[in-house]
Amino acid sequence: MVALSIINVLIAMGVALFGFTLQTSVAGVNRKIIGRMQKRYGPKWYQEFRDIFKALSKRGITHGWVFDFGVMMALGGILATAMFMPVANIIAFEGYDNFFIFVYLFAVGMLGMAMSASGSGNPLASIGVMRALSQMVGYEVPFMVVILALVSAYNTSSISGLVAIQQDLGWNIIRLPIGALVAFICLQGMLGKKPFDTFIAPAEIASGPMVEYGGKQLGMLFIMHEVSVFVEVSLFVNIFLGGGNNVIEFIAKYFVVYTLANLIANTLGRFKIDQVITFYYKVPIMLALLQAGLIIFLGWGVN
Amino acid sequence: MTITMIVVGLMALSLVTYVVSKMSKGLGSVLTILGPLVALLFFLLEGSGIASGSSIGILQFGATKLGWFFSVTMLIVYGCVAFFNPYWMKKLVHPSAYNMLYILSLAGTIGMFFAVDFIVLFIFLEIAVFASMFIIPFGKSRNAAVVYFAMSTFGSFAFLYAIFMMYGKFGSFDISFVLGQLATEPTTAIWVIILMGIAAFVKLGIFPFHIWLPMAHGNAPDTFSPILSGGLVKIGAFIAIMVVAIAPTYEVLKNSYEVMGLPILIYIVLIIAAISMVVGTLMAIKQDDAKKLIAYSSVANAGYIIVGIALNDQLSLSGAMMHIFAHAIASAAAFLSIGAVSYRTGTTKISELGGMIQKMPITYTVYLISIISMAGIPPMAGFISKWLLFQSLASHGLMFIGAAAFFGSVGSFLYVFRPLSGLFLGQLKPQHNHVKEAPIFMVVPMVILSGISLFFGVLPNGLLNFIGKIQVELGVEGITTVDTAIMGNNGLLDPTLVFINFGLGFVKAFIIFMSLSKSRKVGLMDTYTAAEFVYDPNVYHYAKSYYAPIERLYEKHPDIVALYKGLVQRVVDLGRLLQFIFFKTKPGTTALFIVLTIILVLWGEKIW
Amino acid sequence: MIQIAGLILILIGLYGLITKRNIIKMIIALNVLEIGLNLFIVSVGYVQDGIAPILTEVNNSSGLIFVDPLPQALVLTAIVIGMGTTALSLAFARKIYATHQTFDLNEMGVEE
Amino acid sequence: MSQPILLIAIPLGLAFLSIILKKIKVPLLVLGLLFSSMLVFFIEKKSYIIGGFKPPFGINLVVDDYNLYFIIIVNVLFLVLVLANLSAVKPMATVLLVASAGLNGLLLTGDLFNLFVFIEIASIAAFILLTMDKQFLKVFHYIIIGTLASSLYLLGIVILYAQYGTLNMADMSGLIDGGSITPTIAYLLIFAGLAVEVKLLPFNGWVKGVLETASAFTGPLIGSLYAGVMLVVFGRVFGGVLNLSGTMVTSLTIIGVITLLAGEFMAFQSKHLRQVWLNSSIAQSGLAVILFLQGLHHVAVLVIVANIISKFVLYLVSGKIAAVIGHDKIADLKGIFMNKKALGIAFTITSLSLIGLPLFFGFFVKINILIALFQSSNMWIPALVLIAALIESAYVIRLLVTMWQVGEEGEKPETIEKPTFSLKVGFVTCAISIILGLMLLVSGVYPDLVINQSVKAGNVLSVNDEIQVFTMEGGLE
Repeated sequence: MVALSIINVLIAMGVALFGFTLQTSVAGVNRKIIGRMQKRYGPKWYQEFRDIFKALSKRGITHGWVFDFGVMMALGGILATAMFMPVANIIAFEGYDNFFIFVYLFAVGMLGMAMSASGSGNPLASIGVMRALSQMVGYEVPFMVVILALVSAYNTSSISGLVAIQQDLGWNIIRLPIGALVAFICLQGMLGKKPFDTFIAPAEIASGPMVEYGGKQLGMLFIMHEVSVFVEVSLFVNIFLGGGNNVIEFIAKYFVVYTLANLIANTLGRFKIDQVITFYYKVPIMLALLQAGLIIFLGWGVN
Repeated sequence: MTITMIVVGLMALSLVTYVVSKMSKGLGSVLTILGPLVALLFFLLEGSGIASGSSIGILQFGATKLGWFFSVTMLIVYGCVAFFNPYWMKKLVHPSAYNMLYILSLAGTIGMFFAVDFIVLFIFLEIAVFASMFIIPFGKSRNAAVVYFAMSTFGSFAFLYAIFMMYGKFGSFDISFVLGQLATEPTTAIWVIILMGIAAFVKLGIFPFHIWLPMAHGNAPDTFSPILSGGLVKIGAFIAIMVVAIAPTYEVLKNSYEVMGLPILIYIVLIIAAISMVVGTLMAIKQDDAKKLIAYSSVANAGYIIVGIALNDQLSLSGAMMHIFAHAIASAAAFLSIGAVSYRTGTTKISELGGMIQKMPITYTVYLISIISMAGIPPMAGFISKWLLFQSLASHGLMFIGAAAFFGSVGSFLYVFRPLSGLFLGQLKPQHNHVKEAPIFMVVPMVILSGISLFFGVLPNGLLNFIGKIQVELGVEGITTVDTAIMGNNGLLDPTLVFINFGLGFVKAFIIFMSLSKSRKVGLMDTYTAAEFVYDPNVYHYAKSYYAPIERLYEKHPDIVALYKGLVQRVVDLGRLLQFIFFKTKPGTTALFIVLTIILVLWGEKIW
Repeated sequence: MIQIAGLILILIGLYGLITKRNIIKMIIALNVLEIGLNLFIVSVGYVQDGIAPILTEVNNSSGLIFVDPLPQALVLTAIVIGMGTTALSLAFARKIYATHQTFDLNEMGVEE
Repeated sequence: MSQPILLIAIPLGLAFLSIILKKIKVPLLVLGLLFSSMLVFFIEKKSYIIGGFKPPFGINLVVDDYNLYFIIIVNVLFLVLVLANLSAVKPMATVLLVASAGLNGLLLTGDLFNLFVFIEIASIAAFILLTMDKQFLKVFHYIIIGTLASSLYLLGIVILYAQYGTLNMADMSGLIDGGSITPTIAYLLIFAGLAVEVKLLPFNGWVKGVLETASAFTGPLIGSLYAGVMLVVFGRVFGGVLNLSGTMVTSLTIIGVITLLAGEFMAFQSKHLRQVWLNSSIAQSGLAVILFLQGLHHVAVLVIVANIISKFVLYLVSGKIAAVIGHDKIADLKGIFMNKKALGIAFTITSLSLIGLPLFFGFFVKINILIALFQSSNMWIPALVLIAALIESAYVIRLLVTMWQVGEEGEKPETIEKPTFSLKVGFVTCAISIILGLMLLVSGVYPDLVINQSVKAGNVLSVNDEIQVFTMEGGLE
């Protein structure tokens, strides 16, 4: 337990809290931006905070212990994931911010949410979960292939290590544009933004997994959602945009990435779930393998 | 206690069990619990330095750390699963035979792990195989046993042929001697490696030899599926380790053509393993029978094990061994929980069940923990092994294998969730309203297995250090750990830290949850239905063809089973043809054949 | 010469066995084969200008050339055995006729 | 001090006696067989001269390590078989005595022509015994082919006689070893003659018709005892006397291999119990022939011993089942052993031994076959042997699973009703099967005696000091 001291834990918790605040604000700002884009005023930038606190304060319903337990597991897993995330030069657990931890610890949260949703007994929730999992099969593989190539080339799987290398060599997005493109497409899927919002699909399956939630459970899932978006976008920022020398730079990059994803989302329609999978297994995986091949066999862009 | 005594004792016990079971089924089944547990106790007390004991005739055993590791894994699985046996006594057609074969198959596996001589190894391997084979038809399928045995025998015979090829060259059956000599005979060595590799593939259920797993695991009695999946397929892993790590495979192959820094043969093995991961995953996703689903997941997980063993380096081999352990425990627990559901409801079909969590919460929790481990999610043991394997894959830069491994890993979320959602969660069927939680002695072993999964997911270093010692014994650099952290090639992992962080996150969530106003409890039927009035839980449950959109994408996949069926049909046709040709009722035809054969043989011979 | 005649008889017997579908004809063919065989055996033991291998008062000198007696003994045994077999097969033929009302294998119909 | 000629003379004499004393012919039969079974344990190993002429001029009987064990096994099993079917043997008592004499003669004789005579005696006895199954047409097939075969054999040995001037086996063997000419045609004719009897593939058209309807009496007799004895004779002639070499060995081995594989293929598709065993017998004969031709006599002996015992039980039980149930269609024999477990266990042990699983005698047979083949640097034959064994395992296990388990495919065991009918098989049959099964089990755990004996037997045919065998006690020696 090399890294575990009170200080580290406090820093980690701070990172998680920071992530939540950052993403919730950025999301609020984005709602404004989108509103303006659609010739609306849009809500206030802190609207998301309001929504969350409102939901938390309401008295909702529960469908049994797994319904509640899953929510706690989801939030706990995602918070734990966020605690590992390096933000600019703030790293809670130096050396332990392993990429694979993000992927798999993240899955704990996702599993918790899926479990809770299915536990509600509503088939629409189950369908939503099914779609979310199916979508995951689509975006995870290309993303991880790109990362695997990076890890292989730089010989580190630590996120902060990857950031440090980029400070010497320059941003990965510039040297490895194909990989960055793949990662961005995958990010879009991770975030559940259009055209990959099939698993939420409010008009179609009544918000899918979220259909049964209300009150504090919904509020906690909102928090979980914001933190998970923070993790996902931060991963992209750290791996492809060189993280940040200071928090401001990090926030700026973060904002750009998230807003870009949001803007793209608002100009596109929605894929059907099988289209999502076939899409990911046509273009991004090929590009990912191409990028990995270029890195591994030819060493392009990594030295 | 020595190994010889334990093995011989278990074999004797199998006979005793039969006799006792004839008098009292219950008592016999209690013996099946005591046998493995006592043996486990001896192994744990004596440690890996357990005395091998004097030889009885050719029966000679040598204590190895590898054998100890496998034996203990096997004994944990056998011991825990055996608690289910008493409950199945009245469901089985031949309970006494079941008890006897249960212990006999255990004796076979233990004996095999410690054999110093190939023939002894083969004897015990075959004992394990045929003992388990006779148990399978006690379940739902008669054909499954035949398929299992035929496949298994195919593997065994490949193995036997390899043994005798080495014998023909070196004149000995001694494992360490013969394998040590292999490097001097490269041509033989390559054949031996291929044949023994096939044997390992068959036992592990690697593509294209995987078809027996779903048949056998899916149709065996519910008490025996965990043994098959958690225990007996790991025999293949043992053989694989023997081929790659004990035999000087890399030395033999060092002059061969290389792909990505690996000998071509190893790379082909990796590709086959990758295909297994993908095929196993895809097939598991579309199963409606929970047992078949887990069986296919074993195919996918076997792929990981083979990848780890084939790469044979510090991280991959330890990852493979960790995975052997983690998967054995997790899949045994998963099968047991499904078995417990089947014990109460009589079915393992996901679409026929639902909402079992309300009636069997502990069973549900056990299943949850085991699938978390199987899917390689922290904080369970399965995560450690996957992490190690991915580290190794990444540092080798094996992107295609990596892609398959990632696919298998993500796909595992899908298939493990299917029973979770369809079987345990969702609407409870009215006909299952009377169902109770599994009996206490079924719950205990399941909880123990879950505890093991969790414990070694949080504090794996004791086990990993031991695995490191095994690696040193096998001539590979041992895995290094620092305090609670595991050193990878390109990063560190501290499972304890991960667990504590998760715990902290969970506590935070719990505090938030508790500090807020209490929710109102409503029934599962009281949900959003778009203003429809739904009153029948049966129609309000999403479990049938769960992943329909994905399944549709590959529903026209080529069926490997058809290939085997075709092969069998060819054999039958050929047999019929021969019978038709040679067994005419007319003596003249036979006389003609006699004359023709004489002429044919004479053709080209000097007559005088 | 006799050897060749014996061999030809054997071949005729074989030909009959292979081509005939009538039970009686097959038995006859078998007998032809056996006769050929017996002829062949006897011819093997024949020695040019030899005399019968019987010790009599006339022929008791060791200087005389005898034909080989052993084949003759063999043939005697073989004839006896052949007769036994023929008798047995004829008995079978009778039984078969009783069941199938014919001697022709083709007319008995294929079983199974 | 006992004369082996008594093994032939006593049954023959009693046969004549039984024609006169019709009333007591069954007691006579039992008495004769009992006498033979006792006598075999007191025979000394040496060459016995018959009729005062020294070999090679006269006929002699030979008792050596090679045939002694078979004499014991065959005589004892013959007696056991008769006892198990005492009610059925009454009309055939005389013929059975002749058959016993014929089989003993086949095993004992040291003369090639004498062998022909015994082949004919044994065959004629077999033809008559087979009439018990009322399959006249099929037995007629056997008669024609059997007679043709023995004629070919006779032709062969006459040619050899013309060449070497002797018919005594030991003498002939010495002459052939010293001679430079190989009378291929004679070898081939002898091979064809014996191949019909040992059921090699293109020669064995008679087998199916005869054995697929064989009763619990004729089945073990023809399928196990006759087959075993004929294989012993084959080994004696081709292992000990004729010295094959070159392409001849290859072509005949190919015939053996084809027989082995084709036998297993045919057994795999068989839907009837006895049909399975007859095809499996064909395959086992092919295996034994391959081993004899390759000069691996000791393992061939092991194969024959294992095959005699296991096929004896299998034909016996199958015949009884067919008699009780009225047919032997495997698909309709589901769960037949559930109410007759003792018989089932004996049957199971025997068939598991047949496919060579460890703990059973067949395993050591298989291992020693492989050792011997690899020692003679063969690569293809063991592979083919293993393929054949694989097919064999598949169908035997399919059979066993069917016969032990009830229920359709996919049916859960707890929902299946157990069959209520009982398999009415006599106590004697059960006892015999179980004792023989136990023998296979015991020799499967401690096979050393049998294996060492078979090495001695193999050395009788051709001395080979480098034989390595695998036993329980010493491992390799």
